[in-house]
Amino acid sequence: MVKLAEWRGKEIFQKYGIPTPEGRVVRSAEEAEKLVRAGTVPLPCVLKAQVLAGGRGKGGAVRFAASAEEARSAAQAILGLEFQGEKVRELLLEPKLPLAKEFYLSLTLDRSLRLPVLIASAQGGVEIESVAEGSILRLPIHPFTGLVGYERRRVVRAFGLSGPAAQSLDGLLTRLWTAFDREDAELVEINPLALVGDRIVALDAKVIIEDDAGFRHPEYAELLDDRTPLEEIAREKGIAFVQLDGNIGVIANGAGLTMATLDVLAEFGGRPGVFLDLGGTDDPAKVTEAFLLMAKARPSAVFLNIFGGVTRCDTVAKGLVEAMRQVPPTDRFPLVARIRGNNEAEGTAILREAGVTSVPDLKESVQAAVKAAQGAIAASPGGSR
Amino acid sequence: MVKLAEWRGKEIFQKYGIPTPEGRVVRSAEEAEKLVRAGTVPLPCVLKAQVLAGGRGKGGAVRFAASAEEARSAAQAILGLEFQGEKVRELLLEPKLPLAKEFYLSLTLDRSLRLPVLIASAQGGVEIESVAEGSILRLPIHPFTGLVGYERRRVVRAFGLSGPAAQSLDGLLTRLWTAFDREDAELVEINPLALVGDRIVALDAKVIIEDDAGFRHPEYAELLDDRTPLEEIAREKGIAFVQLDGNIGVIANGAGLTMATLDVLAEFGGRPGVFLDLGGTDDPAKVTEAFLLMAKARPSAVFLNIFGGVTRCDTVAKGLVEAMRQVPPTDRFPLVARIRGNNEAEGTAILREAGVTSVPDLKESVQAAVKAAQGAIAASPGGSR
Amino acid sequence: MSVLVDAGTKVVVQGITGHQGTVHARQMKLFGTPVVAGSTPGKGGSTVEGVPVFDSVAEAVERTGANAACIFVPAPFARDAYIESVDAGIPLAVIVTEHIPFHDMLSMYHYGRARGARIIGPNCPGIASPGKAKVGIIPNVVFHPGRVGVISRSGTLTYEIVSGLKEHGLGQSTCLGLGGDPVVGTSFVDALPLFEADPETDVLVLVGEIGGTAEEDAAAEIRRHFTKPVVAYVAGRSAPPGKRMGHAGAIIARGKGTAESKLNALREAGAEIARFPYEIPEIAARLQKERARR
Amino acid sequence: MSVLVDAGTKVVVQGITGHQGTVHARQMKLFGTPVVAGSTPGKGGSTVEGVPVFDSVAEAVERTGANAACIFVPAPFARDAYIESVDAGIPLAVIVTEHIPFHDMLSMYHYGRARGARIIGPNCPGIASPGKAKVGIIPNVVFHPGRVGVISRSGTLTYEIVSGLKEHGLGQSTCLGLGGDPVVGTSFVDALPLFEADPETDVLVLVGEIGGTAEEDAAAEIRRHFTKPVVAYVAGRSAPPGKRMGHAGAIIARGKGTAESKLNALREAGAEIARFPYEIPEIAARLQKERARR
Repeated sequence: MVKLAEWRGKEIFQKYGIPTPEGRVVRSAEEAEKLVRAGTVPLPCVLKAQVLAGGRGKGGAVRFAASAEEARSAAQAILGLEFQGEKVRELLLEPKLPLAKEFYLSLTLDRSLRLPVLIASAQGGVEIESVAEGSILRLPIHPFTGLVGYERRRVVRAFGLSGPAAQSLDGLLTRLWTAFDREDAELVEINPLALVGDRIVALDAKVIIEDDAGFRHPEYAELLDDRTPLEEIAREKGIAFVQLDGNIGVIANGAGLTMATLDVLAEFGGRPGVFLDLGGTDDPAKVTEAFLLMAKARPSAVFLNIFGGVTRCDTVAKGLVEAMRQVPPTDRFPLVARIRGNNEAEGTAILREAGVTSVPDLKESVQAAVKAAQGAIAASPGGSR
Repeated sequence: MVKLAEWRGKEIFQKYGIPTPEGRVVRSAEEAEKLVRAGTVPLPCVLKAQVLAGGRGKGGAVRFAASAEEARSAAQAILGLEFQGEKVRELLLEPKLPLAKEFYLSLTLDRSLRLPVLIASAQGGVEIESVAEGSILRLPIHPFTGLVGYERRRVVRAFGLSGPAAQSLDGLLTRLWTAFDREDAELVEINPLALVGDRIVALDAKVIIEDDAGFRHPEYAELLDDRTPLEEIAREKGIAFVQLDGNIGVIANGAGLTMATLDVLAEFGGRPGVFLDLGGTDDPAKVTEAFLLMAKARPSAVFLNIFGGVTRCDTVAKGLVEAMRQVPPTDRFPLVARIRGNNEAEGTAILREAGVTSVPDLKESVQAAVKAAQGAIAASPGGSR
Repeated sequence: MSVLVDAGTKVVVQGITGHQGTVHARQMKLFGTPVVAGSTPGKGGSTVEGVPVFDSVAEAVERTGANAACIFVPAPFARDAYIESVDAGIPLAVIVTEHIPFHDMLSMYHYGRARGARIIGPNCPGIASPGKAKVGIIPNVVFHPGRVGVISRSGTLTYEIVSGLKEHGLGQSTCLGLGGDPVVGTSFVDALPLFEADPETDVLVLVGEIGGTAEEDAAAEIRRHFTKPVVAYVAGRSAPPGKRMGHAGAIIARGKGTAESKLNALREAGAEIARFPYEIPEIAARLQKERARR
Repeated sequence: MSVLVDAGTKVVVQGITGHQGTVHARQMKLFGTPVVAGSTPGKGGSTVEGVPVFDSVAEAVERTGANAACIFVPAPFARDAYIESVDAGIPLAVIVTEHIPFHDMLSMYHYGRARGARIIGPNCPGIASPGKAKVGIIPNVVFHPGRVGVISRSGTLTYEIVSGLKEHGLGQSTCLGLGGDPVVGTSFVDALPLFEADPETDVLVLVGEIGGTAEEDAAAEIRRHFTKPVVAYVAGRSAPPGKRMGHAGAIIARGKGTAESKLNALREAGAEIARFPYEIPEIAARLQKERARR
């Protein structure tokens, strides 16, 4: 998923005609002061840290200013703050609009219904989780009809609007649907959506684009996700790679098997440090790359658990053997392998030749991996050849 | 229906990215000569009369020119020609492209399937009616999916294209579908569609927009249809009005009843001159307007045949009586009326008070109207009070 | 049993607060149809002709159990109104509104179909089963209960014909006005099996128009699956080619959809042809008698 | 009888000329499934693994009577490929392709449903009934005919579990891998009634994952309508919140979709819970015995 910074989300809103405050992105306190002094951003104004993490308001990363000096010092205070490891490098500087009311609005997917769902609440500006379920409107939208009139009217009624404000919301709803649909969004969320005079304005923008739709949206290819640097490298190579806080590296194929492996590992006292889902691949080179990536994460031991389907056992074994040849001496680690399924015999033979034993039983193999990480034994020479 | 002139159709094509020759519209021979001399339109070029009627090619309204002088004289020859009563006032001046192959392509509605249908033939540049049914491809398109890949591939295969030309056609097909859908078209037709080098280019454009979608397309409101001036006035007033070559004016409500009335009229020797379908109305003023419009067409007699549904008999009677009061003495004509259905008694009473007798039997009333038109009797004082 | 509507039909009128909506809600009630609800956004809580009005169709259904919609909403909003009725779970909608763009009708038709809902119309008189229920705008005065079914693409011509049947003492089982627009929710082909299955219909009157191929399609269906006697009339035999006859898309183009083509197809399928509307009752009466004798 | 596939299943492989398509066409044949056709635009007339290749699915259906599709077409073209199979009249498609945008899946799912067609997947192992037919990519080696049904959101984990069943001497009736994507064509809720109705299934193994509410929905369905014994395993109990576990959209957000929530729901619905994959065979064996005794 590609989470967009607020200002990028607002850029998309503008593209679809959804009103937002006229803001500017700044990267320094001087810039903020200058823009206010020049009248480019009128006073009073608001400065908002452009980070993907939540909790900006409580964390002091959203501040108001009534003068250019205040804007400067507010910017200074926010820039350099850290949110869940993410440093604030950009601010969004916007006029503080005189709002009469705040609402909540979002579009996302309802997996059970297999329909997009519009979520609306007349209580905006607060965490939607804190709003009573009864005062939240959920409208499933059929992809063949889009958001139709009676659905938009239900939102208008829930928000208690009439006249030009109702018309403004009606138009915004259609545009928000179009944006969600055309941008292949997983989520578009406006909180708060505000009534300013008789216009409805999106004061915030949270937009998440679906990774898988990337082929339709080269414009998002460059955008960072909330990944660590190693995770980023993995992404580029098409490998799912997640860093946790333990010391055992887990390589498996398929999300379910990976998770089940972690479950068993936890049961026997192992702490996963990195896990890496090979997905479906038939290319030994990809396996080699994955393995080398794992080596970079410096695990105490690696547990490889492969059940061959699309990914055949011999492919994995070949890639693994090649990786073991390439791993630099400094990065070597003990390895426990378990390969089952398609071409199991061929794969096992290749591993055996390289001096690696496949432990067919899941419980036994996990126990071996935990022991290996504890330094008790190097279950196999791994990268130590 | 709003038939668009070729150049307007090509404007729409360009809006959707469908390649067309780069042409100019000219209204005089001088203009044509100038554009060619200035190199704005390169030589050799083609000059095409911008009329809505068919048969331009055979009628000498499409000519080629290899020099500015030839362009001038060709323009002179075409301007002022008449096609089915339509004078040529505009020419489209385009470069004559070196085409390798001509195809036929259109999108229209299949009423039986309730689906848009793509019609394609590798034999373009000729009347599609003359092409053998077996060499015409008909692909129904589902509105929920649009024109999908395998359907586009069928057209590419039918046209025998590959490589860049195939890609060019594939893109054009998607764009043509989008144009048909977004512009609320009844018909988009390209004949010929040409292979020029390895690009596919629309050499002609026939676009018909649906009247009823006018509320979504104010941009077409001004465009003329193939109506006579009185028909045009009627259209503005929301009355269906058609001029024929007989002498009896027929006012009825509903297309079916109007046609059935003409059928009976013809059976008894009557010749309809104008017919006017009130449609569904509940406004006496609209009836009055319709009647006054009918008076302008100077019928020998008028036959009014109303079956009251949405249009109630008393509404029609009131409007009729008011119209009879307003018709100037010079425009008066004999009138035969038949009003049945909703509020028949009230309507009949209003007419009787104004001196008009409603003849309830269809056959009898038609016979009376035919006689009235023959001048044998004025069945009722009509507009003669 | 009758076709599509019966004594259990409960109507919600969408757009009841408009002039046409109000007039015809009253007429449907006078016909004896339970008009249980109306809907007009923003007018919830009011009453029209004694019928409670709701802001949405969903509320109307929840509170009144409405199971058929009669739609009078103006063309630009008709698509939304129909989708609202489908989403509210209403399986049958009569759309009276005219001038709905056919592109809208395409999406309405296929959406409804995917959800198991049926449209009659648009731009149609609707459906009536004398003595049972009426959804639409066919004038009440023309009906009489009986055993002749009527399917028609026309509006007022249908009233003319049904009125003629009544005057000749022929009552109707169900009378269905399909509408003559380019895209209709229910066509002759869709309607024929319903009348075939209806034990209350002995004879069918089929009223067509020039333009399109609906009558040719109907002929094919009659030949294959329809066993009851049919009398057919096709309006527009004398209409000039190339001109549009009224609002509906009745255009003769390229020799297809002509009266001849339709009449020949119907005749070959075994239908008796009426040359004029006033010939229909006699033929229908004769066919009914012949059927009774068998 | 088995679930969705049987001895009458005839498969067309869409994208058969690609590497995966070729490999798995061969595997399906080795399983004993009649792979009657392949389709790849522009490759019509060729042969892959002895299977005739057609330019279009429609041709494949016309010439071979294929009635199930197995789709290996790359994600950007998967929507088109599926619509092609639906339009060709194929009622069942297993979509193996991963990374299909869910917006595409929404339109595929609802289009198929409107036309009476079913999707299994995407990003799924497919379906197999040992001794009858396999459509998809589940390794042949893991199966053994028997009376345990398996429904799973996972791929390789399913193979692991089916393999475990086999090693414990438990054969399978039908094994169905739903895929773990945000939008799947067939969910637990859709699949449960099929296994309920299948006379060849005695016991059901349900394999879930954290994320979404598919298991909670399944629990509700089991409680209401499912009468056979169920053993359930949910993967990801120890997965850290907020991190995406692999390619599928398995995200724990806001306390919904946790392993706890799912396990509780399933337990309350009467399912027996396996804490680890290797506990499943024993529990399944016991449940089967208990059922036999009743």
